Amino acid sequence: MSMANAIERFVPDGATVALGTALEPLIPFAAGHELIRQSRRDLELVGPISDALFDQLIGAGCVRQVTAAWVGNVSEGLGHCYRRAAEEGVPRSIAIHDHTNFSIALALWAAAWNAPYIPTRTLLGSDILNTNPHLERDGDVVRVHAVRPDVAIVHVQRCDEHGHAHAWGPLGITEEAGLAAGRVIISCEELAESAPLLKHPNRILFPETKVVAVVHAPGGAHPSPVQGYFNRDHAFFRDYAAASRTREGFEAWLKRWVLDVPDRSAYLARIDTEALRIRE
Amino acid sequence: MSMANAIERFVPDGATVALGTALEPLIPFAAGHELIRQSRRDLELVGPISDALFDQLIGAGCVRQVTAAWVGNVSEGLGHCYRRAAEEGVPRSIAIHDHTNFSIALALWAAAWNAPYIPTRTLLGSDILNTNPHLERDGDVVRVHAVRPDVAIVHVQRCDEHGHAHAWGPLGITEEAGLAAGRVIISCEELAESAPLLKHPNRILFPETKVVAVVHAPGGAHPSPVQGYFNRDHAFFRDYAAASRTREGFEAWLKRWVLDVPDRSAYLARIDTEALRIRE
Amino acid sequence: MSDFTPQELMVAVASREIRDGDLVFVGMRLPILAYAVARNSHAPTARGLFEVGLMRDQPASGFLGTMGDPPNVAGALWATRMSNAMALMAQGEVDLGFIGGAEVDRFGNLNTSYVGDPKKPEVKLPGSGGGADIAILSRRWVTLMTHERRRLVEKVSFITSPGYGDGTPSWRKRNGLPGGGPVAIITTLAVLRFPDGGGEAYLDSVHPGHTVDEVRANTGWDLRLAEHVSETSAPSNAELAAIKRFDPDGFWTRTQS
Amino acid sequence: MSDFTPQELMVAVASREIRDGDLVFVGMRLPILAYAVARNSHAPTARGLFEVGLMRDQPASGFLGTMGDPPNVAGALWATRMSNAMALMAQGEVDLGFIGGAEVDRFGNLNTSYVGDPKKPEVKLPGSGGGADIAILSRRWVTLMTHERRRLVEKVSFITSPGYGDGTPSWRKRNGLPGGGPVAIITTLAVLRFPDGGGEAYLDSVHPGHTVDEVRANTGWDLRLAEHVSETSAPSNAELAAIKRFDPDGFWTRTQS
Repeated sequence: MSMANAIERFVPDGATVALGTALEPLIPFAAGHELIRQSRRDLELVGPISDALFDQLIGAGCVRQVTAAWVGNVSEGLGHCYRRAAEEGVPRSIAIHDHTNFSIALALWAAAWNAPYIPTRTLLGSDILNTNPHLERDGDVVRVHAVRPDVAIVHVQRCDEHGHAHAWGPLGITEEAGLAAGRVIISCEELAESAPLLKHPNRILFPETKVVAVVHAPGGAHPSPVQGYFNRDHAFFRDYAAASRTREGFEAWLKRWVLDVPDRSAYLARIDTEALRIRE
Repeated sequence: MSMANAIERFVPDGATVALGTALEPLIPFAAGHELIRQSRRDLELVGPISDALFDQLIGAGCVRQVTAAWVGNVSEGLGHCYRRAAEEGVPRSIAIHDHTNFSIALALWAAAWNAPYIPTRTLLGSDILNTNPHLERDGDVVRVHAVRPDVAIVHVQRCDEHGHAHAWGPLGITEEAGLAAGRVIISCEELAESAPLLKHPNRILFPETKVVAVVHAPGGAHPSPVQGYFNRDHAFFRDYAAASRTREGFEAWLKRWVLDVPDRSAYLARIDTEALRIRE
Repeated sequence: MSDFTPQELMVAVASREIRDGDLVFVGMRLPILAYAVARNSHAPTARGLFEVGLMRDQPASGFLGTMGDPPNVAGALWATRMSNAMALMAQGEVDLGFIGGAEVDRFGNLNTSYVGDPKKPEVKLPGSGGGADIAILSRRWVTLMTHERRRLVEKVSFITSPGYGDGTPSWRKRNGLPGGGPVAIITTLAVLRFPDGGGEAYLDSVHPGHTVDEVRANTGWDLRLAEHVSETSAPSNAELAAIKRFDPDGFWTRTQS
Repeated sequence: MSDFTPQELMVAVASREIRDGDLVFVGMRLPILAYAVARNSHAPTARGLFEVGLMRDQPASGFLGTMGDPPNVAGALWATRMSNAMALMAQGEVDLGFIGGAEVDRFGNLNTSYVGDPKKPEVKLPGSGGGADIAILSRRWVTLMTHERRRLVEKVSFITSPGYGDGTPSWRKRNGLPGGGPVAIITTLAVLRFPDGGGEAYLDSVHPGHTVDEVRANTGWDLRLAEHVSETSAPSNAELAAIKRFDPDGFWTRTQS
């Protein structure tokens, strides 16, 4: 399935979408950019940290709410679009449900198991309790209420057309996000035959019953790293940070790297992917 | 480390021990038999289902309490030693904390995350709620209180001497049992070099900080199956069920297969392991 | 009649409960065969979920003594933790579950824990395993059992896996049970079913060679009858062939009582 | 003096906080280098736990822009889910954590969320990440920060990652926080420490080339002094060599402000 098709069919306006679930690696930038190109609106983004992708979606006006532990640019610091939205309502105001990394994982496990919440001692003493209504003090614990994404979008190394994915490297909250989600969209470096993947059923990431779309999107995580395939493009993150410092700079960046780009191959044609490729 | 050594050093009388965490496969019978030979007493056994090993430990008088979803003989039915202990206090009476398969998993995840409990809708309407004080009705959910084993004993396919284990096939509650436990003892089919294991860090079962002993125990899960190595010895389970129907029969079985057997190699010398071996 | 054993008939009947496309939480023993039979006939896109931590489409090609046997892993679509399999069921994604029962009552409640006082039981049964989870969380479920008065009882002394509780309307809903409850009790003599929305079991069909009177005499309560009690359809040749393929030595269907 | 940058000194000081055998929850940026330096000198059996879902012994052999970069995975002892790494910390198995801070106050509370009213913030900071988890759950922790009056403030307006709260005795215990709290604030000018059992930060050492007055002038509260304020030990040649090895282009220690 094409990315355009997958996004069009399975991510409606208003959807709650988990993205960037492996933290710094395997961020589905290709899918995120397609959400922007299709002018998706009123999304709720769910994730742990998000290395620049949430910032881009917010800047593009796609986002109604952020439910996350951290939004910015990991090697550079602040997320400038996130700041503008939160501070000035530009391009629109957003609701923010702050989490910690641990609490967003627990919120997704709660949803995966259909538990209303999971109690924890993390968050005790933090003012995050005062700003996120889904984190509730209960005696000597905090109830972390379930967060159930409508869809989780996950980039992996290998997948067959039925959704049997192998991913490796640190996986953050990928497993619980996929299980908690109503459905999963997978983008992959390699679209593989089923047999070699099923030979190692322990490495299959999700049950095929959750996966609604598999998109062959090599380089689809750029500029984030993909274990075994690509290193992180630190300079690209640095350039994005510099460009997005102003609203005008962001808009120019978005035009150049997303809006005027028909699809991922056109994007990749502008990147020296060979310099980033991991050779083992 | 020898199994005798590992059990002697790391499983004291009175310990709470998780065993048989992968359900039917990978049951650490060699470790269990060593517990019996060393006359360990007052153990609390923790597990999901337990295919005959719990029954043997109970019959040998090692057990004070069972915290499990099911105790018997999977292909044959009832656990006769379990019945005698529960019904007649023979060889001693035992406390029983009934669980479901799901709830024992949640109890271990709660312990792993140091959460006091995890709320769930399973168990609603079941009388198990009335007999296990660690399952507590709370409005429209049940609080499954944390179960923290002192030690988890796990049989795996491959492990290095530092505790980096690869296990495959269905794993039941193995991961959460090991994370919840204070320490982990691993018995393995193959004691392997570190490098090939660490080449796939995603497949490492536990952090090395949890593992206190690694025992090379090929065939240590017999008569339970080991993916890639041994099929299940159905006849052995059948013979055990028949023998253990009476107390005398069980004692004769125990003498023959455990007490009069110095170690696992002597035990295996009596089994046609070649007939069970998986050749791929 | 003597072309098939009661177990073979039970497997065939159980397999017919599986609808094409179902995600089936496959229990131990006969349901493993029922899944294999259904997958090879009328339910070619069903999937099996095994609590040990497996999802499959094709049934295992070798004999299974337990769901955790190596042939059940070969070709699996997912080998994982039990709690992940339970997650799907907790989300309502399991269409049909199978539970083995030691005792069942007229409202479909199962006891697999204690006969007599739990503090001093007459019989200590193995316990729930995943039974209570299936009973509470799956969309619909079926139990298989030897038909004896001591097993089909007026009221189980201990509810391990709840059916429709005390049989009052909406008992499951009032008690917060998310799943739909039992739809059939498949025994060695007959098939009992439940009315839509649950309640008390009734006799729906009697296996070939048996009679309504015989069934009622072996049931521990005054068994209601369907308006038209039919004869259970015998296993077809195709069903018997499939059973033979997956239980070649009759471990489950020829040697069990 | 000009042989090293403030960042190199901070890394060296941070690395000395790591004790041999520690399980270290390694934060982003300078702590990644601090772990590498410590592991190569006085803490050869320390282990690093990274919230992205990694455990390591040897530091990564290549440059890391983030903890999730491929060189940090090569040779890892465990690649797993974040919640598994958090599990170890929740159990009290993490000896030392590092947290980056935007603002800190005299009681070691960190704000990385909002400057001003959270409903209409003057500055929206990125948020907790794992910071609050480390602050609450690790046995002891350290923060690193540029030393400016606007960062070291009398009272943070929003506590993202709690230190010693309002500074009253046993504040953490009374509020149920399992971990021990902050032990040091390492800045571009100085090292602040906390009394045993927690409370208010005091100036323990001033970096070479700086003065107590300068530190106090750049601190947003009336900073207490240790009985003997010492000079922070400069990075040794070995420490500088290690830093150079793990940050060859000075990405973290030469080009940052």
